[in-house]
Parts: sequence; structure tokens; C-alpha cells
Amino acid sequence: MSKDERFQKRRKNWEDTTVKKTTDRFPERKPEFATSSWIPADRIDIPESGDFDSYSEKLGFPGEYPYTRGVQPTMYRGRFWTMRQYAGFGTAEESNERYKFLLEQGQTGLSIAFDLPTQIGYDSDDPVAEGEVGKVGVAIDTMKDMEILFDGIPLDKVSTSMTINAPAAVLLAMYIAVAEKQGVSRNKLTGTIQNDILKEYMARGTYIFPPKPSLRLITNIFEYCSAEVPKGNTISISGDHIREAGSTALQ
Amino acid sequence: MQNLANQILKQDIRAIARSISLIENETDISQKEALIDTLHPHCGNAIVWGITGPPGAGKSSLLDRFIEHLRQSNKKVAVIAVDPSSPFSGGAILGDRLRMQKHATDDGVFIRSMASRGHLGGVAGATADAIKVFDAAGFDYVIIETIGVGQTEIEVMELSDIVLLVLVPGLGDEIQAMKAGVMEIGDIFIINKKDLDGADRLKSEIEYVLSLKDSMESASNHSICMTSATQNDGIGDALAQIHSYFSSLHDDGRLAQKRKERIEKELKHIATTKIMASANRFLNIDQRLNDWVEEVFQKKASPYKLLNKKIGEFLQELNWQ
Amino acid sequence: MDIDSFAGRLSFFFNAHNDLLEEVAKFRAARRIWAKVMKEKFNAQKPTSMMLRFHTQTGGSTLTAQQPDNNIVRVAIQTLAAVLGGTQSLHTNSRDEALGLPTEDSVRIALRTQQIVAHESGVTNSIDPLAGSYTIEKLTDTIEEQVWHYLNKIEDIGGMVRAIENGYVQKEIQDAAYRYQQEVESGERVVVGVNKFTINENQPSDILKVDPKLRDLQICKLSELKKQRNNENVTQKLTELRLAAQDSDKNLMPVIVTAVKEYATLGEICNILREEFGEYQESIVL
Amino acid sequence: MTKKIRILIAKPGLDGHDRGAKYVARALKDAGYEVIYTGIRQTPDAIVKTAIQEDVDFIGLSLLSGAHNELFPKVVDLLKLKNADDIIIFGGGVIPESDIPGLKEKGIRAVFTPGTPIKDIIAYIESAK
Repeated sequence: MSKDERFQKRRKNWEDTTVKKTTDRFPERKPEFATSSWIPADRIDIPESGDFDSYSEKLGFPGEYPYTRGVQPTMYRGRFWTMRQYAGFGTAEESNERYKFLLEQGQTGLSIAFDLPTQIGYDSDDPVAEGEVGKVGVAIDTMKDMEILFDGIPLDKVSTSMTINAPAAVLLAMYIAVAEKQGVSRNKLTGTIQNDILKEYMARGTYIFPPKPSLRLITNIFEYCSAEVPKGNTISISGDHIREAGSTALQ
Repeated sequence: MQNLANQILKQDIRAIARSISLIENETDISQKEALIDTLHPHCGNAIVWGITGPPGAGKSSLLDRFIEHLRQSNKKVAVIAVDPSSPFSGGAILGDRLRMQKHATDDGVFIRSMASRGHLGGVAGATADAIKVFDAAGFDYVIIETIGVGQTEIEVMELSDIVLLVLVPGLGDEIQAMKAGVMEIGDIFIINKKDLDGADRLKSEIEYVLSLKDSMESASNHSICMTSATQNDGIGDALAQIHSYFSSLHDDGRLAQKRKERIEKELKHIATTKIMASANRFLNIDQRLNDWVEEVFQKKASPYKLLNKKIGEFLQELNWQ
Repeated sequence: MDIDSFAGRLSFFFNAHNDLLEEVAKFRAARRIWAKVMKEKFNAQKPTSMMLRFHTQTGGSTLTAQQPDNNIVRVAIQTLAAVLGGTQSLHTNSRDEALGLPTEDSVRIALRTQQIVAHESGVTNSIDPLAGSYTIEKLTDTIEEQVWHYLNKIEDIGGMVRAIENGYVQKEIQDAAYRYQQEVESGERVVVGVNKFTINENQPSDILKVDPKLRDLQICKLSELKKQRNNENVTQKLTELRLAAQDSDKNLMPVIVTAVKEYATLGEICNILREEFGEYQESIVL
Repeated sequence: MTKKIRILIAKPGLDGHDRGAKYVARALKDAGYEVIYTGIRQTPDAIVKTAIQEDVDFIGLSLLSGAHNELFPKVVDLLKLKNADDIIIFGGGVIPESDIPGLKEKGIRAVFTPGTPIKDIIAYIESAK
């Protein structure tokens, strides 16, 4: 089969527009990429011939619809993914120590694990918390604990992900308040709260409220953050826990 | 046995639980019969509700709310929640109480899950006698939650003073259910999940079917309630209707009539069961059935003639003639 | 709300299991489906609304308590799956997480796994390097097709909230879980070190444990704080919160922020919301 | 008729990971037992009262959060208090081997860690009933 020029044309168009727009602002990690034996590695490999329309419709180019090949035009040639270890246990003091260790080891983002009473919105002194305090994550009762948790960690420098659903509004509020106390204004904060309540009902069981008020809380967080914390991702929709509950990849 | 019965009358939780197992297991039939006979004089005070309807209608959640309200007026409530046994393994997963688990620590509530163990009719074979245990133990209400498969669940009608039929819009089987005659068994119709689309339409459909029925029968005061168990909406209203329905049953003598019919069915049932058991024993004594099969197979005897003769001999032996 | 005003702020949370090619195809299919749904169904205009960005966690349920060091290899495969699938961020599980909390050593290895894939494996040199593989593209298409089938079915039921309420979703998940577990038990599905290649072993002794006294300590801290804070202000903020909760047009965030600044506890705030909103009861499917 | 074995499968504590508990419940049903399932977040008190009302022969406790050392023995103690310690308790979940002797000493008769084939649990029930 002879070469189909349309593929190369499309690729050039992609390099000149989508890629260029990105590389102008964020250059790639290295000027040139190659394998261990110095075979040059192209930014992307594409067919030379074949069904051009099907390729464009199903695969396309990174950073372009339908994003099958990735959402960023340069992907990991630009920068690596965020290495974000989910961690937290015991008291705020112990977790703070672990976070500092991880940041020293080259981790690029923090991910906070909360204990079950915190995830379900109970204080440590609640009778139902017996046996559970600090077990699967850190115990947070008040903003005081949150202050200790992030002591010595500049919140404008790290991106923080909090795995919390039902009481997300409260923990986000504490996070914002701690940042302000550190002198970091809320519009400098980056991160995510995993705030996908549907998942709780389906798979993980750390729900508190019925679906309707839960959705209201999520919407409230959304609107508040759009105005006040523009850099944060406020919701993260989870396939993980549903999979952990045993669903197949398809589901 | 007297001891177990006494403990039941003293509302001992463990004794109640154990006696229901005794009834279910049928390991010792004479013991079970003695127990029920001892309890009999103490029965008849509890109000018995049956709650039925298709799976997913929210029977357990609704029941959970009813218990909540009945407890507020300090009534003691027992629940018998029936789930199907697997026809293959004989095992069962009994999960109805899950939705009522917040009452688990309340001593005024007793929830017992029961597997059907092959019994048809939406309840278990042990349900009728279990009701008596709770009745004698002083529970004000005994509520039976049926399996919920629909058409065949008529037995609950024979066991309860009032049957609550729970329906829900959108299951697509409303009309089917009406045709199949499930509607006949409900005294009170409860449309649960009333906030869903189609609830009002379902209500008018039921009203229509009831009006047809009423034109054929006289004296009917069926009522239809709309509830949402999850939102705790309409529960008090539904209860008020159930209570007033019960008062009317009581006042015009239908309750006594119903309960007598229940006893009649029970007696017939016990008689048939016992005679069946004797018949089985008779047929299998010394494996004579095998001999008869051989005789009939070889054309040495014909079935009616043979059995008329043998049964005649048997009854004579028993001095029944 | 306008779809473009918030869709760009959504991110997904996936996990990566051991079936490398299927996992890569899953991530690619997910991006394509999301883009189509946002564009065609919700009429999104902004490209960022159509971009599915996701965080990946390696599959906790794939870790085995038996021969825990094998988990390092599993996590490495899962890391590759996430990276070849184009993840935006990644958490790698530690080898000992089926036993308890991870130790510092285990956490370091888990992080090093990511760093080795990033810096040494070379898969980060070209973008989407598995594209065009017959197998990958077939899997991607198949997964996409079957996901559409599920989405349509859920739509028929009346949406996700409804599908959860009537137990459809839970049942589908449950059935898959049951089937998986039965395959493992029958040996049809090999789990190395669990149902094949087993050894007699003792569990490692260096499992990190949380001190059982920790709750007492935390309770102490809490009661101390409750004495020190301005309780009048706390009560007032909590009352404000209750009023705001009763008014469905109010945004609760600002009042929650002021309440936590007064050191109102998580439980105090959530209890008010519990009283106002009620508590969810699970619809369980067995 | 023979007596049916009834088993309560309960999840004490706050963890919501009920995949294992549900799997065991379903498998025990397939093995012919009557299984009562309570759902998640059950207090020891609720578990014990449920077990007594349901007149079960066994209680299977499942816990993944690590609170087993506190919560399992509490169930045993409450059963004793109610004179119902003829009910046999077994446990399962993420339980380090080093905790098992302590749990057994406190009256948990068997502990099944992740990966235990269901036939082992059935064999245990058959031997203990």
C-alpha cells in the first residue's frame, strides 16, 4: 500500500498548532528523546497508510478530540505524572512526619488518608469510633489537627489530594483555614478532593447523608471553589473503589 | 416444655428465639405441638399484619418506619421476615433485617428472619406457629414480611388480620399484578416511593380496579396511602388508616369472623398434614409399597382394587370402622 | 449549571489492575467515551470539558497477604498500565498493605517503582506508545462498546441515582465479584502464591501497627481543646449552620469555614447536618 | 427433618468494605446454610442482640480496618453477659498473623485471613457444629 499523505499532513498540523501552543509555554523535559541504544524516539508514531477517517475519528492526536491518545499534547515528554502517595495514619503528628519523608524522597503531591471515623463524620470520642481511631488513616477532629498535619509543609508549594466524600465540605474548610493561617491565600491552593458520593453508595460504604443533600453539598463546594479556590479540582469521579468492590473493567 | 413456655410468657428473648427454631426445624414434633398447645390460651391479643408486594417496592424500609412510629407509642413489635430458600442448596441469605437494623438494640422490637424452606405461598411453614409465640409473649404487633414474589402469596392473607400491599411506580408490573389477582389480597394499598414519576397514575389505576371490584362486592373500605419510606413521608397517615381499618374490622365483627376462618384453615391444615403423614407411613411400612408396585406392574393386581382392600384392612386394624 | 463552567474541574479516579493490556485499553476507551459524552450528549463547547483527566491508584485488592514481596512486581505492572494508559497522577500501593499499614521501607519502594518507570523504562519517551497495536485497539473498541451498553441500560432504568437505589449497579458489581472469587477458588484463575506456587511462610514481623492507646490520646487532645476554645462562638456558628442547612438556596461552605475557624469539631458539624438531612440507608444486594 | 445451621455474618466497626463478607454470605448459602446478613457499621451490642433473636449457631465477624483486637473480644464478652456463649464466633478480614493467638485466647474460635478458600470455612463449620 502506498503512503497516504493525509496522515503526515494532519500530524504536521497537530505539531504546528496544538503542540506548539503547549511547548511555547512549557518546553519538553529534553530537547531530544531516544531509547537506551540511542534510537531516536519521536513524539508520536502514527500509521503511514490505512483508513485515515477511522484513525482520525477513533484515535486522533494527543491533546485533541477524542483524546484517546492522551489529554496533553506532549504528555510525559513535558512533565511526568504527579507521584502522589496516599498516606496517613495515627495522629496528625505521625502523619506529618510521613508526609515530610515522602516529599524528601521525591514525591510530588500529597494525598491524605483519613481514618474511618473522620470519613464518616464522627469525632474520636464518639462511641462508634471505638477501635477505629487512626487505623486506616489520620484522625482529624478539629482544625487544630489539620494545623499539625501540615506543619512545616507550605501549602502553596504542594498539591494536596484528600480522599474524603461525605464530610468533604468540612475538611476542605479546615484546609482552607489552615492555609490562611500559614499566610497562603485560597487562590494559590491546588489539589483535589475525592468527592464522589455515588461511589460511596455503590461500593465503599462511607456514606452519611441521603443522595439529595449529598448532591447539594457537592454543588455548594463546587460553587464556592469556582469563586474562591480556582486552581482546585473539586470532584474526582472514582472508578477505583467500584473496581475494588469487584466490578470488571467494563463496568 | 412447660419451662420453655413459661419463659416465653415472661418474654425471655432467648426462649422465644429458641422456640422458633424448634418450630422451624421440626426435629421434635411432639415437643413443638406441646409448646403451641401450652401457649394457645395466651394467644389472640396481638394484631397481625401481613406486608407484601413485589421485590424492590421497599417493604423492609417501610416496615422500618412503621416500627419507629409504633415504638413512639410504646407498642412492642415483632417482625417475621421471610426470604426464599435456594431450591438447589437449601441455603438462604436472609437480608431483610438489614434495613431495620437500627432497631436491633431496642428490647421492644424482635426481628426474626425466616427462610421459606421450600414452602410455597410467600411465607414459611413455621410462620403460623411463630406468630403464636410472639402473640403469647405479649407483642402488641406481629408483622409478617413476605418473600414478595406476587401471585402466589395468598397465604399471608390467611395468617394476618390486615394485609398491606406495597406497590411502587415504575416496576412495569402493576397492571400484571392486578390481573393476576394480587389485588384481591390487599386490605390497604400503599404506594411507596411516591415522589417517583407515575405514582399518581398508579394510584388512579388501583382506584379503577377497586371500583370494578366494589361494584361486584358490597361493603368494602379499601384505602390507598402514598408514602416515601426513605424520606419518612406519609408514614403517620398510612398508620392512621391502618389503625382505623382495624377498628372497623373489630367493631363490625369481621375480625372475629376472619380469625375463626383462620382457625378453620389451621385445623384443616393440621388434619390433612397428619393424615398425609399417616398415609405415608402406611405406604412404607415394611416396604410394602415396593411389593405392590411389583404386583401392579406384573398385572397381578389393579391399583384401585388393591388399595381399597389394603386400606380397608388397615383401618380395621386401627379400629376406625 | 452550565456544563462548561464545571466540567473542566472534574477529574476521575481509576485503578490499575494486573491485566496490562486490558487496563491500558480501559483508560484509552474511557477518554474517548468521556469526550463523546460531553460533546454529543451535554453539548460541551470547551475542549477542557471533554478531556478526561484521572488519578490512578494501583489495585489494592490485587495485593496478597501471601509472599508479600510479590506485590512489588504486581504494583510495577500496574504502574506501567497506568502510565501507558496516560494517567495524570498515580498512587502506588505498598507491598505490605494486605497486612496492615505500610512501613517506611515499603512506602519508599512503592514510590521508587514510579520513579523507575518514569526515568528508566523509556515508555515516557513517546506518547501513547501502544497505539496501533491490533490487540490494544481491539480491546479499546470492545470496552467502549460494552460501556455504552451499560450506560444505555442505566439510562433505561432512569439514571444512575435510580439504578443505585434499585440495586442494579450493586448487583452487577456483586455478580462479577462472586464470579471472580469462584474462579480463584477453583484455580481457574491463578493468583501466584495464593492458589498456585504456594510456600510455607511466616508473616513478616515488621508490620506497622497503630498504638491502641491512640484513641485515648486523641480524646484527651479533643477535650482539652473544647475547654480552651470559645464555646459561645462555637454554639452560635453551629446554629447558623443549622439555619443555613434548612434553606436549600444557601451555600453551606462559608458558614462551615467560619465554624471550623472557631474549632468546631468535625462531629459537631456533621451531627447538625445529620439531624437536618437524615442518614442514608443502604440498599443492599446479596 | 434435620436442624438447619444458621449463621450471622456481621461487620462491626466502621469500614465499608463488605465484598468479603458478602462473598462469604453467598458462598455459605450455596453450601446450604441459612445466613443472616446485617450490613455494615454494626455495634457489638447490635450484633449480639441480632444473634440471639435469630438463634444462630455461628457468628462470622468481618473487619478490614484493623479494629479487630478491640471489637471482636467485645462481641465475645457481650455474648457471655447474655448467657449466649454457646454461639461460636469466627472472624475474618485483614488480620495480621501475630494477632491471631490473642484473638483465640479471647474466645474467637477461628480466624480466616484473606485468601482462605471458602471450603476451609465450611469444613470448620462442619467440624464445630
